[in-house]
Amino acid sequence: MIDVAKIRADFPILGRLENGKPLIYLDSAATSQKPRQVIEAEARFYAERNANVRRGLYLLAHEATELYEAARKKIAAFLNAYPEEIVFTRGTTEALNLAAWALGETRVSAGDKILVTEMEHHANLLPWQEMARRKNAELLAIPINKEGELDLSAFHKALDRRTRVVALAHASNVLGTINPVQEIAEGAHKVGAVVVLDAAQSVPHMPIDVKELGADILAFSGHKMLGPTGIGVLWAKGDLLGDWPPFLTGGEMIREVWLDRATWADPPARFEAGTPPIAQAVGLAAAVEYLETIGMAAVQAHGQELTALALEGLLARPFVEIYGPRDPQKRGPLVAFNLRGLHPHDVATLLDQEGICIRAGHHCAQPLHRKLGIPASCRASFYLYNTSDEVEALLAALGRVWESMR
Amino acid sequence: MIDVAKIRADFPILGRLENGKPLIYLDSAATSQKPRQVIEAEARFYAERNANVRRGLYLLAHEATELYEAARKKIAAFLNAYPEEIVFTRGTTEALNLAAWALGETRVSAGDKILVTEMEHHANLLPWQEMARRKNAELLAIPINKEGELDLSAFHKALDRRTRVVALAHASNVLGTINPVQEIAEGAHKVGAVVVLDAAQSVPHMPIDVKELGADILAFSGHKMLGPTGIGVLWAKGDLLGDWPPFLTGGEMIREVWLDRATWADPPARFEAGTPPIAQAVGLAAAVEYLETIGMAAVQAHGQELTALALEGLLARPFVEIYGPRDPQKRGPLVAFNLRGLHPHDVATLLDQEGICIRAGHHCAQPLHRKLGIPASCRASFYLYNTSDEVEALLAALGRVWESMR
Amino acid sequence: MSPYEEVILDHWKNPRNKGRLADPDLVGMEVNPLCGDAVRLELKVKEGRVTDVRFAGEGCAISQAAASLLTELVLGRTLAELREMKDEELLSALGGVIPTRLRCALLPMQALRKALKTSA
Amino acid sequence: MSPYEEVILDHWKNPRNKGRLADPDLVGMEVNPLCGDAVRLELKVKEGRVTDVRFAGEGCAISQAAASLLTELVLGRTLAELREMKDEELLSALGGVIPTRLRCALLPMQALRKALKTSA
Ligand SMILES: Cc1ncc(COP(=O)(O)O)c(C=O)c1O
Ligand SMILES: Cc1ncc(COP(=O)(O)O)c(C=O)c1O
Repeated sequence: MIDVAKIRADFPILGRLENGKPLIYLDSAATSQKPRQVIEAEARFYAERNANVRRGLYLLAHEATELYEAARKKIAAFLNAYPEEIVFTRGTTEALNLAAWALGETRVSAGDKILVTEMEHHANLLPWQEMARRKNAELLAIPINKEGELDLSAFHKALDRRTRVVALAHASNVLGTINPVQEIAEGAHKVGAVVVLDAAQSVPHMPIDVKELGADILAFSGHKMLGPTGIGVLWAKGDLLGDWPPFLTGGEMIREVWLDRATWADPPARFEAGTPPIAQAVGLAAAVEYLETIGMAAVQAHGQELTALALEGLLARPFVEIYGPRDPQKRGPLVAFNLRGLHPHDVATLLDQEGICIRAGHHCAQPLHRKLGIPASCRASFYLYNTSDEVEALLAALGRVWESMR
Repeated sequence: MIDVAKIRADFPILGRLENGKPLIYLDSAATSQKPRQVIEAEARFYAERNANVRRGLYLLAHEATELYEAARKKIAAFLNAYPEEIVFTRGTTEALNLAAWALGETRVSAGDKILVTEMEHHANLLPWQEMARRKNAELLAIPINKEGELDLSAFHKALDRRTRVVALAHASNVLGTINPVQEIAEGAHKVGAVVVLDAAQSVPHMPIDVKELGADILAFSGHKMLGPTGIGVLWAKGDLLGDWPPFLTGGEMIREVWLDRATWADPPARFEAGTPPIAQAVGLAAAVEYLETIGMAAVQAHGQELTALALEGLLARPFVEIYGPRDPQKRGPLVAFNLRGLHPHDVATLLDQEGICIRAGHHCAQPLHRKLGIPASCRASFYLYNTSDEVEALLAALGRVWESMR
Repeated sequence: MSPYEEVILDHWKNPRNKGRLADPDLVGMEVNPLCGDAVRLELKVKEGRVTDVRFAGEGCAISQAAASLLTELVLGRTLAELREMKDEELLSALGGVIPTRLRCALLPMQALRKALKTSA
Repeated sequence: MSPYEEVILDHWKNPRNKGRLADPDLVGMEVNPLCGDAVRLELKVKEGRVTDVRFAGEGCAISQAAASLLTELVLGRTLAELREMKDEELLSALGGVIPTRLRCALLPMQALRKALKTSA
């Protein structure tokens, strides 16, 4: 059990009003709010330790570099990974672009196969489309079933020796579905394919141990896990990174440079061209520290509790249609739904009048919405600072929205 | 004239000690320090307005989006550009990688020519090396003369109808040299080449009007101009961006997405895949506002004054060798030098004992150092918070370093 | 609780001039790629004046109500007048629209401007 | 003002065992790509014991003094002993090295380890 009241006191924004009502923020899947510990860690960095990293020989620069590398170690430990396996990026999107590009360069030839799924966020679909096009490879999407889960038999059927990469969401940002990574990785590894996980919706919400997970590559964003915007992480197992050519080039990722050619530094530096998001790495480390203090198992349990409550309430309302698995244990802490006959935008606007912030749209998953046969959906998503009262408030307000629009 | 004492009071880090001595920070060319106005703008964003941008229909998200787009407008106005011409990136390095990639896709074929210069930072050299290799184009570096200035006759000779891109530093991060952009752009445009400016060392230090400058593309970093790490800007003139395919793909840069293909949003969104550095854009806008309040002409005059003082003092010391033009009017606010027979690392370490932070190394310009015939150099760089007393302290300390190592 | 004025709810539930014209003189279509809202406007013009109008579309209450209301506003006007027509006229006819939804409300105006562009 | 102990200045100005061996048994070379500092260590070994040693290199005072001092530390020792040799021994022989420059001071140790790897 977590002490939500105590946690809420750490988040200054939760004291704000939204349209004159106390803010009920149910859009953490888009971006999470930040505790003062994170805001202050970044501010303190600028006020006390700010210098560029890796280059300076003076004490201040040495301290900045130590803080930046300590952040890498902190995140590695959080995932049970090694610091050398951690590359800082701007976010999940850049991490997946980097991975798709580099895997294209090193592992994919014409006629090879890349598997994704029908539930992917555009960030884990478009980079593979681009790579497949560039390499004349075939891109195939594993279908989902009626419950919004992956069709595993279709996956196993699609898998063959030509399959070089299997890229999928760990947890869907619309359906909530948590995909069975171990089973997928086992199958993929048998045919020699690499498994890339879009973990943007899982790392913030559950304990992750990359040694157990089975994936080879993992991408996630700082801003969805209490951290700053402008930073994300690419984790790649063992010495996978060692084979990759650089994605961006410039300062700090080189060994030696001539006018006409250059040689590369070892990973992770090879993939961090230019000045990295230094203060943001420090802020992300503070976010991880905050999450560790609460405990990821507790964070997950709280999310499941709120999700169960929301699912139950939504299922009890005949004017609501929900998407994804009905079992909260099979989900991340979010629920997408629609009120029959109402457009999600109108629902979001009306809820906002009551101070309730949810998201409405295609959530960067147009192919999934096309599959579901809807142009858009509403999504409520929860995090450690949300309360069951807030979920109840959402449910009650949905009733009023429905009434007011009949 | 600027009121340096008043300015210094805005920078919390300047109250810090370095090795027990008052901090004398002379490494702003690597990264600048931040005034509390910037630190607080970011913190306030997280505490009061944090939401993801472009997607949300609730008030909070609307406010966040307005702040993000207001930052774009602010930066556009600062450069006398249009907001649609401004793309937010992680920094100069990413901006130049994007430009090199996109120009390669749209304007360069086998046998074409790309011109750079011998004084480039790796960030404005390696991306062109990669692009030239990919496109089988020829990469040529315009030489510098003894004074550390571009050999313009060599430039005009190298320029021909095959030349598609001329990429150069606006101000060198080692020599300080400010390159004659107007003359170069005039020549380049005559043969139909595009001019790309690495403005990392100019935008922070002088008034910039892109309508007068003559370049087609400009890249710079927020962290070198009082702003946060993790954000930079790519400016591209008129509808140049409209022709470019996206560099990174993912959410928020699309028009429509299917499982096997996608269409792109208009610029600048097309080049901002995924969640952008939102709080950092807000912080950068606060930095620009701070600089505007002081006035860029005043910032530049102050930098030239300190540089003149430093040059004079260094030239008066027979044990010092300096690089780049001797005329402070021809320079950005930095000076690279060596003490004869001493390694720059030792000089930096010994200065640091007196609280003076300078940089020592190749400053991400190995080819330039090779040309100068030195493995590395010391560099002192100045900004609006530095005083003439600090410059004098550097000069005096250099004498002691020289004595202590004889 | 509604930020939706009666006029919006009314036009949304009872859309005016919804459908297609047999032989329109001007047609404009606009889509909001962020949300999929779409509005198509068809005009019949005689001697420079709108004599008939229809809209088709799908999307949120605001965009659809705005489209319906716009058809009433354009009927009987000259093309010259419509070229001068300001966003504000539609917005105030809607009883005002909150900032977060301006885009939805103005989608039909964009469709109208596209339609006008197709005329010489 | 110097963080450089006498021992560093002494070895930097008067390097011991600088140069090359005619016929070294073990050779190790290490470069710091960030600053260009380089150290090359050559060892003559008889019956598992270092009987002669030279270093060559260029770079800052700390790396070159450390290399010079290291040649004195290895002379006469067995390869087995050298394999056990800790960074701390060199650092304390140097009178301590500030954190910002540890990399420079330890460059010769890395050259030594590379040299030892070339022996069976
Ligand atoms: C001239 C020049 N270009 C490019 C860069 C790279 O900027 P960043 O590291 O912020 O990407 C720098 C700064 O290091 C620079 O001085
Ligand atoms: C499943 C998933 N993948 C990728 C992303 C993209 O993350 P970012 O925008 O931080 O790059 C998101 C968040 O929007 C997401 O939910």
